[in-house]
Amino acid sequence: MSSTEVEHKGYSGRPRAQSGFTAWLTTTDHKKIGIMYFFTVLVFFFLGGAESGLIRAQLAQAEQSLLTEEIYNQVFTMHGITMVFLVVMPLSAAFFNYLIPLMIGARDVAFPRLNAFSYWVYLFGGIFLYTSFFLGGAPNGSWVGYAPLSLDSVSNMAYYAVGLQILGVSSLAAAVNFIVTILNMRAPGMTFMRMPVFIWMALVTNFLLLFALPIIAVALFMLHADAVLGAQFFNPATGGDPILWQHLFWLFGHPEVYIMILPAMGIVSEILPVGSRKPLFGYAAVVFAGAAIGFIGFGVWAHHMFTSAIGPVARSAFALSTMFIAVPTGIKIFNWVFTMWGGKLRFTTPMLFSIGFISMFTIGGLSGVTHAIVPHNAQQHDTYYVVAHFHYVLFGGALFGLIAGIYFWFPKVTGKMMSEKLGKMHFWTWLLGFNLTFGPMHMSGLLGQPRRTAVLPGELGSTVELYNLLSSLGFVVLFFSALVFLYNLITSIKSGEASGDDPWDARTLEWLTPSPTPFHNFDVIPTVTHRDEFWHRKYAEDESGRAIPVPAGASEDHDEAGAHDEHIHMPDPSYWPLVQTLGFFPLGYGLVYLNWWLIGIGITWLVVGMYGWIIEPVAEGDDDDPVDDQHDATAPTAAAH
Amino acid sequence: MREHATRPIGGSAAASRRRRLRLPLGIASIAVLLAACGDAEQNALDPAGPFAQAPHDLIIPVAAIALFVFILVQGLIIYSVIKFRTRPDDDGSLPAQVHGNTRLEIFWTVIPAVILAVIAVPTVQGIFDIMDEPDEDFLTVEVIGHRWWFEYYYPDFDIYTANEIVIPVGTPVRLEMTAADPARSPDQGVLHSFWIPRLAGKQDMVPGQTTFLNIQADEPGRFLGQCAEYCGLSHANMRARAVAMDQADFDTWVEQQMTPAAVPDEGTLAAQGRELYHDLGDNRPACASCHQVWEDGSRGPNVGPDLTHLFSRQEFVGAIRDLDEENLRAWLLDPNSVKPMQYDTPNQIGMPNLDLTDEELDALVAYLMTLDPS
Amino acid sequence: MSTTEAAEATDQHDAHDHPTPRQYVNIAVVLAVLTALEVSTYFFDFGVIAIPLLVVLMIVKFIYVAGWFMHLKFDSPIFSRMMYGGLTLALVLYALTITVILLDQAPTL
Amino acid sequence: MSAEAHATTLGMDHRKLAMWTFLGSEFLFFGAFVSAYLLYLDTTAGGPGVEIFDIPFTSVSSFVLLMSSLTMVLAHSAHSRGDLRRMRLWVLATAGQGMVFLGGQVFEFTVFYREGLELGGSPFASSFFVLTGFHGIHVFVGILLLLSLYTLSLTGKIKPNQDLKTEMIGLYWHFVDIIWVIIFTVVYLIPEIAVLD
Repeated sequence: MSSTEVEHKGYSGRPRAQSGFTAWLTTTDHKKIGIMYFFTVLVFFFLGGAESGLIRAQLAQAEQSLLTEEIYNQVFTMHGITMVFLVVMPLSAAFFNYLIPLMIGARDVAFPRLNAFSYWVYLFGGIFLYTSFFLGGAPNGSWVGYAPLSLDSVSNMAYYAVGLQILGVSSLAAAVNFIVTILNMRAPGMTFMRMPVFIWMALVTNFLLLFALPIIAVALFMLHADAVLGAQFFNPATGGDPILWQHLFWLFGHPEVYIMILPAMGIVSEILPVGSRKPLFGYAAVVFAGAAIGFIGFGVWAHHMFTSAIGPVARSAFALSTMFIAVPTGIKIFNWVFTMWGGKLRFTTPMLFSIGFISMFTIGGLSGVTHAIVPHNAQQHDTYYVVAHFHYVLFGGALFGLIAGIYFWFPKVTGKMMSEKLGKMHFWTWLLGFNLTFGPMHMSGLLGQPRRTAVLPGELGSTVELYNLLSSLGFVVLFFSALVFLYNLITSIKSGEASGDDPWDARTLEWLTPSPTPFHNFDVIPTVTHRDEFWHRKYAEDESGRAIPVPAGASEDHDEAGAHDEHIHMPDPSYWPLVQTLGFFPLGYGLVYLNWWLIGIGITWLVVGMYGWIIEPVAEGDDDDPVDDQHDATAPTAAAH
Repeated sequence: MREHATRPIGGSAAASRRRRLRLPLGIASIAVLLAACGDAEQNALDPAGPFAQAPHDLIIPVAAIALFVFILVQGLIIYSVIKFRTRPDDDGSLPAQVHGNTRLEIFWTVIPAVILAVIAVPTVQGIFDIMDEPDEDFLTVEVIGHRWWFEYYYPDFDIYTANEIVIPVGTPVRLEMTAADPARSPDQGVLHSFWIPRLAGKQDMVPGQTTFLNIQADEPGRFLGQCAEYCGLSHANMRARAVAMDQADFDTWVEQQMTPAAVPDEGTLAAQGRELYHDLGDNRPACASCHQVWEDGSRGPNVGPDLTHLFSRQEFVGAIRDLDEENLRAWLLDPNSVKPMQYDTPNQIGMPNLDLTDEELDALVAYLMTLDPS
Repeated sequence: MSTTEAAEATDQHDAHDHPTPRQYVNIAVVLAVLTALEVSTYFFDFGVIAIPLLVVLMIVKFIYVAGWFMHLKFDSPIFSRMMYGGLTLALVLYALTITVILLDQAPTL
Repeated sequence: MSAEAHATTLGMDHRKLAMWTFLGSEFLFFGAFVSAYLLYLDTTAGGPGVEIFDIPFTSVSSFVLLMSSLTMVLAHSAHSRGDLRRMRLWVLATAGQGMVFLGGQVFEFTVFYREGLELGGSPFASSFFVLTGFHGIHVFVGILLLLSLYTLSLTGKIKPNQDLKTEMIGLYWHFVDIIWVIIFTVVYLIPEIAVLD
């Protein structure tokens, strides 16, 4: 693209590389950032997986002590933090990055540099958390960080408080960015009710992030103040209320559950119609159910606290709201099933993972309803039954959906197909390993095995021991399955079969662009006249109402490209997101060890970085008003949180 | 056996007995095991009292409904997958492009809502039933969660005990629970959760607040439980026991507990042990600075478990070990190897390593073995 | 350059709709008077109406600043929705939280 | 930027939409602190409680902050008329009032500390200091933004036709002000009156 090679002026030139290592470090391209999110997630996924391997090894037999209690506690805490904050959330962010602009017919997100900022903050926040292993021990107060245990210096929870705060900055910036992108950058004609369901779910998810993150930010600030500065928010000795932490944590934590599952629901809602060659059954219902789940999700947080110090009135109220949320969830499940009904199903790997998603998520949803039976919740709570439940939702749900998305959009990103043979092998071993690992946990929980215990007590009996052994075997299966996936991924990137532009006969706008997607996404911004616009450009209905292919297919837009000499303005690369973000390291360590020098250096670094960002010249030279200038204004505020 | 190699003292006797049973069972009998409720006394599916029975009676129909929905949805998925797969002889035409069906969608919105409304009524009823004070006469026991053991205080009898709560059969027991009081011990108090699955669901214990839980056993027996709210380092080693006795046995037990501990005769090894108990010398903390052996005067709460009638209990160290001479020696010699403690950290919680010589150990164990009311 | 400036100029949506500086000063005077009234509740005994009065004054001041100084009255309704959406959610959630915590302090509830 | 601004779906600038989105979430942020404060009003662990407040003093600094909103909006008004000179004047006036407010807060904190209200003294003290402290940090960030605006308009980086930048910083500033409107009533006046009764 000649139009992206530009004159540089000003005192600090902007980087210009479009390829090579520097290009990745300085990129503001949503596609490159999405890819970086993906590979970073992959690394953290294997780290978190290794931690779960240690857990399963320890619990494979009763009374084992492969790990000491101290190490075990650090490992399960970091497993939770990793999988929630460093794997599932950012993997969704990878999809948001890559797909949102493409699906709404835009050339990038609203604030490309802020987008790069989000990525680097995520990466460094993750690295920051993991350095704790080498600096006196990782957090060991569990991912929910219940006070007052988390206030205690031997719990290393200062790393948790600061690390999650850093990750929160990343997510909050990304949430603002994606909300503005979706609301304000849709292609002409793309009304709300023509948006792909994935975009809807992305919008809801990002609103949930927007409103839930400030709550956890406050909770973490309080925790940090208590643990490091000697404040008294949660200290019962002076009248502080430990239950306040639980409320604040779950006010965030429950929307967080939907933050993790809704993107996967969106992905599945895109893949099922393609795999069934039929439109989504009840688009409006699926969309509204998703939005309803998101917002009712704010009103059910105390169901995580049914055995905590809350009274029967509160328990009853939250039991009711929790049951209520099962209704929109059920709507979605039935709509997905009926999307397949009467279709012509092609069992490609993404379709298999999507069907697996519906099936596994249903199990997680049903065990969720049993939690709402409060009297019995007191038996299930904090046992392996709950561990089974949320793994069915987050692993059988979110992760199955996200993996389906990886297989589905891989050709879009690389122009190559992933091996279907290996993909199916991955799916079946994954399904088997997953159910073998987490299925028995339902039973071991009801038979009395609590979670977060470093030792499986022999006194629970041989049945529980057998279930634990099965779970540990399941981990082995999952591990090999993950290797199959990794092998498939690497070999397909290197030497996968060419996919063509539209390998799945897909429906949404991103397939209108060539694969792999060119730097500027669309030669011409498409004008949208239908929901599933791309499909409607390929098929029309004949007089009897049956769909028939349009002979010209989708090629018209590519042909037109040459005819257009519209000036395409693409965001320039920038060093500043990376450079500024490095300031979180001194700030983070300064806050953990309460070193005012480091804190000062960190804040100065961030402020100087902000100025570098503001006064960075815009390469185009048409005005020196960077597109994402505004975010310089919120960046320090976000950093201050 | 491996666990004996890695855990020097081995588990409780009950646990070892069961472990010996495990090997012959093998993988072949999975089907049988899946059907069985298991052989554990910590089983939520095998209620032994009304406060565990009521939730159980509530969950069974809900589980049945869930199972029905599960079969329905999975059946629909499997049917669709088989019926609507693309067949090899497919002509490549598109299927009918159905966009939705409002009537169907209303149907699967309303039906679940109705089912849930039906479930909601007994749920709310059950919440109040289980949490309210029992109607009949009940026994009150105060429970305090420490890192990492449970303490019980019977206000009616002024009895302190640890790890094992002794209750009369057929009588509701209302537990008034809290977590360690910082005024009393270096443990600032963290959340714990009291859970004896066969007697009731769990209830968290919160420092600075009182929470309540009703339990009742309808048969004599030893019911297992453990702390169910993550409470730090030795959370896994914080077990609970409920010992249910017939009223007569219970009365005897109360009487024993209300008797002061016997003082060993002068000149015996146990008497030496008693002196060491009060003063170890060499700037080592004395047992008596944290524990209590009530001989006369008033009883009061203390930092560590009350030892007055230590050997009226079957297990110790957070109920992870059988109480016998061998285990007691191992514990006194190196507590951290039995149950990790935080005495040397800023928290200063738990049993310190007292650097006992062999003679001191002999004397102390001899003394502790005399603390037996029977 | 000139095309950009022209674009920028039209981009400043409807500058003519904005209040005049005189109107802003009038608003500020109203705000000052309301604040004086608020502070007077500290010096004079307003009895039972003091607290409701303070709440009303707070809301009025809030709406004046948001409506006039932040232009919500004149701008796209989506901005109002963002602002009052966040505010409403915060009010509902935190009111519920406080209720739940206070309920627990009465052990029978 | 301008080309894209015209192409936006809702017809408004990305940056303004982003700012409002962000401000919407800030209510959840301050709301949590205010809730903690309200819960801990009486939890003073024997230390000072709300009676320590000096209402006349806080009233003055609150008034200064409120009036800074006027100068802020006048700065934007001047900028939208392309009058950079007057805009700079009002921006400086706003930042100055912000500094007066912050100075007042620092003074107030010092006095409270001397009178025994310390961060680690009680949940009440913690929640008071952290709530008002975070508001202070917001004011401080606002002052930084205003001073940047001032400097960049001198260097020509901010042009007469770019009043959106002043408007954005103004939105942030007014937001910080209305949060104080709430804090002044809910944190200071109402508890104080309730105690006096």
